[in-house]
Amino acid sequence: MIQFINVSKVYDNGLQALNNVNISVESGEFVFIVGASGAGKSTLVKLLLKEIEPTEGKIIVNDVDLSRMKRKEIPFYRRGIGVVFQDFRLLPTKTVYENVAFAMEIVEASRKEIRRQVPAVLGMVGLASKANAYPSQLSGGEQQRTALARALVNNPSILIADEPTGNLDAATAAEIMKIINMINHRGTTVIMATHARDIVNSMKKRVITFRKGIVVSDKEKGEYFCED
Amino acid sequence: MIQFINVSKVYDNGLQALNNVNISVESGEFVFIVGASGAGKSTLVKLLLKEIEPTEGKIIVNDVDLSRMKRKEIPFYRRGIGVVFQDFRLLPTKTVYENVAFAMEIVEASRKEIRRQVPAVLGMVGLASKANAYPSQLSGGEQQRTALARALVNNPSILIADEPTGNLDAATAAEIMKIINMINHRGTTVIMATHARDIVNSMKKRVITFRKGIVVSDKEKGEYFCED
Amino acid sequence: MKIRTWKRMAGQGFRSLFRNRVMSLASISAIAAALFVLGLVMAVVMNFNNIIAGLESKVEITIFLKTDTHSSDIKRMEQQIQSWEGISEWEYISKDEALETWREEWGDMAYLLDGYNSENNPLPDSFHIKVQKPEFVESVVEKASKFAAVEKVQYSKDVVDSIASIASTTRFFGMIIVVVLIIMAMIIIHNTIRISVYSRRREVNIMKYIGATDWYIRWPFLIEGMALGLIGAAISGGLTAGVYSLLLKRISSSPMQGNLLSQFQLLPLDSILYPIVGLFIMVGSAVGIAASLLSISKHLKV
Amino acid sequence: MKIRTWKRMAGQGFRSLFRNRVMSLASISAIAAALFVLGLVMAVVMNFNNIIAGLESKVEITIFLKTDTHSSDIKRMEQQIQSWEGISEWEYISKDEALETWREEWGDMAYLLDGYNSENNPLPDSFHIKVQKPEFVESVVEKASKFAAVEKVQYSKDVVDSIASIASTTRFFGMIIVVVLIIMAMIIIHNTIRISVYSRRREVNIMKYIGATDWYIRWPFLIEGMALGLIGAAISGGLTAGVYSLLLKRISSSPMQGNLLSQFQLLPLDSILYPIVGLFIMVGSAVGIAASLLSISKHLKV
Ligand SMILES: Nc1ncnc2c1ncn2[C@@H]1O[C@H](COP(=O)(O)OP(=O)(O)OP(=O)(O)O)[C@@H](O)[C@H]1O
Ligand SMILES: Nc1ncnc2c1ncn2[C@@H]1O[C@H](COP(=O)(O)OP(=O)(O)OP(=O)(O)O)[C@@H](O)[C@H]1O
Ligand SMILES: [Mg+2]
Ligand SMILES: [Mg+2]
Repeated sequence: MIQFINVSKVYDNGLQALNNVNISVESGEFVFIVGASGAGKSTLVKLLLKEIEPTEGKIIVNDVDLSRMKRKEIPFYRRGIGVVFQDFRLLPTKTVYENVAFAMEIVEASRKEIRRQVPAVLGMVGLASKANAYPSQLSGGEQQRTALARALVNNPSILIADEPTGNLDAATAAEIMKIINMINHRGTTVIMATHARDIVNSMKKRVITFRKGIVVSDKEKGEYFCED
Repeated sequence: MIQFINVSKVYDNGLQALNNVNISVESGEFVFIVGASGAGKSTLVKLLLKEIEPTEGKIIVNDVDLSRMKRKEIPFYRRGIGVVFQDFRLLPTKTVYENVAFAMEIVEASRKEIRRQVPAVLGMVGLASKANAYPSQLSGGEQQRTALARALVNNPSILIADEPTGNLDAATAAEIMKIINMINHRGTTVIMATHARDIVNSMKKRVITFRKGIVVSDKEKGEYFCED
Repeated sequence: MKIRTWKRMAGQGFRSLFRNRVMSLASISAIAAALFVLGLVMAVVMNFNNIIAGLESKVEITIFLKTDTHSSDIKRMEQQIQSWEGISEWEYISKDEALETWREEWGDMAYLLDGYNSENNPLPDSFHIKVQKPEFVESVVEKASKFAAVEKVQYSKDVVDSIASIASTTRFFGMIIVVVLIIMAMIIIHNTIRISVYSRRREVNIMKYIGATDWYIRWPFLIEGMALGLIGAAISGGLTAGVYSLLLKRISSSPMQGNLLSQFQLLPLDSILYPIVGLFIMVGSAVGIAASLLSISKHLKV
Repeated sequence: MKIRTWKRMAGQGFRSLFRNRVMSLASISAIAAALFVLGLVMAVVMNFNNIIAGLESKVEITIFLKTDTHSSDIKRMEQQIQSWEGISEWEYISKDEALETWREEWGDMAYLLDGYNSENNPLPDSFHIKVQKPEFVESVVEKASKFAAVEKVQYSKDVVDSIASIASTTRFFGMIIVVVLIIMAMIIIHNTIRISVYSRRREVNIMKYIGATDWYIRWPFLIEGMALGLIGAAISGGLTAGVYSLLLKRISSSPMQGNLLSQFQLLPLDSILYPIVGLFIMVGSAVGIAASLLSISKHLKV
C-alpha cells in the first residue's frame, strides 16, 4: 500500500511542483498518472523513490514512513521497486544484457540466476536480438524497452513507469502494455505516468489527473481528460 | 530539395538499418516519417545531418552531394538545418536560454540579435518562464520544447524533428504541431519522424512509412498504417 | 557480501581501469612522477646521510703530550682513553713515528726536515682519537685537557661544525621537499580519482536509484584507486632503480675513481631500493584508497 | 572571426576553468608539481655550475725556478706568461715572500722554521698561475716547462680531473632528470586536458551537429589549456621562489658561514628566478596549447 498524505514539493528555485497531494494506492492496483507537461508526474515518481524529499507531508509505503527511513535501508527499499525512468538512465558503457544483469548483480544474484532470468526478460520486451548492443547503438524505443527489462528483472512488488511508451510506435506500445498488464495480474502494483491517451482510454484502469501539481481528478476506470 | 538515391546503411555490427531507400522531398514540403521502433527513422535523420555516412547510395541536398562535401563546409551545411534530436542533446551546464542562445553564438550572431530572437522563440514554444532553468530542472516535455526552440532559432531552411512530441501531453503536442505547421507555411521544409498516430492522421500531410529499413509506402495526405 | 560479489567488484575495478584508459593513464603517471621524484630525493638524502656518517667517523682529536712524558704515564692515559664514551678509534703515535710520517707526507719538500733526527726531533708524542659522533668531541676534549702531561689538545672545530650543519641542512630541506611532493602527489591522485568518479557519476547515480548499497558502489572505486597507486608505485620504483643504477655505473666508471671523491662511496642499489619501494607501495596504495573514499563520498549523498 | 566571438571564446575558456573546478585543479597541480621539481633541479644545477665555475678558476699552476735565477730572466718570463692564452691570474712570489707565507701558515708549528732566514732560505722563487678553465692547464704546463730557468712545474691533476668530472656528471644527471620530468609533465598535462575534453565530449558533439566550425570548438580549449599551463607556472614559480629564498635565509644564518663551506656562495634569488620562471611560462603554455590541440583532435572527427 502506497499513501501520499498532504504532500507538497517546492523545488529549490521556488517552483511548486506538487501541491497538497493525497493519494492512496492499494497493493496490486494499476494506476495511471496523467497531466500536461510539467504537471508534476515525474516529481511524484522521484518522491516515491526517495530521490528527493517532500517539502511537506508524508509518504508511507508498506507501512514505512519514507522520511523516517534510515540511510542504510534505502537501497533495500528501492530493490522492491522497479522503475522505468523517463530519461531511461541506461549505462552507456554496458551492453543491453549487462545493463539488465547489473540490476541483478546489485542484489547479489547468482550467476546462474542471472543467466536464466536476463534473457527471459529481454525476450519478453522483444530485445533478445539486441542483447549485445550498447545503448548508443539502439533506437529510442529499444532503449525504452531495455529500461523496462531492467525494471522487471528483479520481480519488484511495485513497478513505476514514467512514460514507458513515449518513444514507441502504436504496435510496440500495445505489446509493452500487454506485458505491464500481465505483471500487474501477477500481483505487482503498477504506477504509470503517461501522455498516451489511446492507451489510458483503452485500459479502463484508475486514472489520477494532475494539473499544475494538484490532483484534479481520481477515478476508477477513468478516461484521459483533455483539458482544452 | 532533398534526395535519397538508393541509400543503404549497414552499421558496424552488421545491422542493416536502411535498405535501398529512394526519397525525394521538395523545398517547402512537410513529410512524416513513420514506422515501428527500430525501423530506421533516426538513421535517416543522422544520414541527412552527415552524422554518419551511407554504406551505399547518394544523398543530395540543394544540389550538393553530401559525400562530396568538404570537411570545412559541413558546419555551414548544418547551420541550414534545424534538428530536434530524439534524445534532445541539451547542454546540461547551460540554462534553457543559454542552450538556445548558444546555437546563435555559433553562427556569430550579435548580442542584440540574440537578445531579441531567443526570448521570442522561447515564448513561441511556451517556455518563457523557464528561461533560467537548467535541463535537469525541466520536465521531459519542457526539455523537448527547449530542443525545438534551439532548432528554430536560426530560421533554418530545413527542420528535422525526431519524435518532437514523444514526451508531450496531447494539448501541448497539438500546440507544438501548430508551431511546426506555421514554420512550414513560412517556407521551411519539415521532416518529422514520429509514432503519434493521432497527429499524423489529423495533419493530412505526406507520410513515408518504413518497415525494417525499407520504404513500404509513400503517400500524399497519407495515414499512419498500423501493421498489426 | 558474497564471494561472487567480491569477484565482480574486483573485475569492475580493473575493467574500469581499462575502460577509462585516459584517466587511468593520467592518474598513474601523476603517481609515478610524484613517487619518482620522492624516490630521487630519498636516494640523495640516504646517500648524504651515508656520506655524513662516513665523515662523522673521520673527526679526529689530537692530544699533544709534553716533552719527556714518562712511558708509565702514557700507559695510564691509554687505559683511561679506552674507557671514554663515544670513542671509535684511538692510536698512540710517538714523536719518532710522527717525524717519519712527516717525511713521507712532505715528499718533494722533505729535504726541509733533513736537519732533524731522533736526537733533536722537535715534534711531540701524541694520541689520535676518532669519535663515533660529533657530539662526543666536546666531552673528549674536556677530559683530555685534564691530564697533567698534556701540552695541547687540537681538533678541527670547523670540520665538526660544518659536518653537523650539512647533515641538518640536508635533512631539513630533504624533508621540506619530500613533504611538498607528498602533498602534491596526494592532490593529484585525489583529483584524478575524483575525475574518475566524476566521469562515472551518472553510473553511480543510476546504481543508487536501482538499489545498490553504498559499499557496493564504493568498493570498485577503492580497488581501482589502490590499483592505480600500486601500478604508479611499480613504475616509479622501476624508474628510480633504473636511474640510480645508471648513476652507479656512471660513477664507478668515471675518472674520479681513485681521487678525492672516491671516499664518497655511493650506497649500493639494494640498500636504497628496498626502503624506497616499501614507501612507494605504502604511499601509493594508501593515497589511492584515501583518495577514492574522499572522492566517492560526495556522490553517494542521496 | 568577429571580435564578439573571440570575447565569447575567452569567456567560455575561463568559465569552463571554473565550472570544471575538479579537473582544473588536477591539471594545475600536476603542472605546478612538475614545474616545481623542474625548478628545484634547475636551481641545483645552476648552483652546481656556479660552484664549478668558482672551483675551476681556483686551479693553480706553480712554477718553481732554479736557485739564483737572474732577475732579468724573471722579467722576461713575466712578459711571456702574460701573453699566454687562458691565464686568468698570475703572481710572482720570491723565496723570501714564500718563507714569510710559510711562517704565517704554519702558525703554532712555525718554530720548526726558526732555523731559516734569507741567507739559508731553502725555498725557491716561484710563479703562481690561475687559468680560466681546466682545459688550459695542459698547454700552460707545457709552455712553462720549456723555460730554461724552471726547476719544476707543479699542479694538482687530481683537482682538475675531479672538477671536470663533477661538472659533467652533474650536468649529465641534471639533464636526465629534467628530461624525465618534462616528459612526465607533458603526459600529465596532456592527459588532464584530454580528460577535460572528454568530460565535455557531449558538448563538443552537440556543437558539431548544430553547425559549429572546428576552430570555434577548438579555441576555448586552447585558451583553457594555456590558462591552466600559465596558472600552474605561476604557482610553481611562487613555490620555487619561496623554497629557494627559505634555503638562502637558512644558509646565511647557519653556523657554516665563515667556515670551509662559505666559499660555496649560493646564487641570489634573482639570477635563479628569471630564467626558471621564463622556462616555466614557455613550457607551461606550450604544453597546455599542444595538449589541447592533441586532445581535441580526436573528438572533432566527424
Ligand atoms: N530539479 C528541479 N528544479 C526545479 N524545478 C524542477 C526540477 N525538476 C522539475 N522541475 C519543475 O517542476 C515541474 C514539474 O516537473 P515534472 O518533471 O514533475 O513534470 P512532468 O509532469 O513529469 O512533465 P513531463 O510530462 O513533461 O515529463 C516542471 O515545471 C519542472 O520545470
Ligand atoms: N550506432 C549503431 N550501431 C549499430 N546499430 C544501430 C546503431 N544505431 C541504430 N542501430 C540499429 O539500427 C536500427 C534502426 O535504428 P533507428 O535509430 O534508425 O530506429 P528508429 O526508427 O529511429 O526507432 P525508434 O522509433 O525506436 O527511435 C535499430 O535496430 C538499431 O538497433
Ligand atoms: Mg516527466
Ligand atoms: Mg529513433
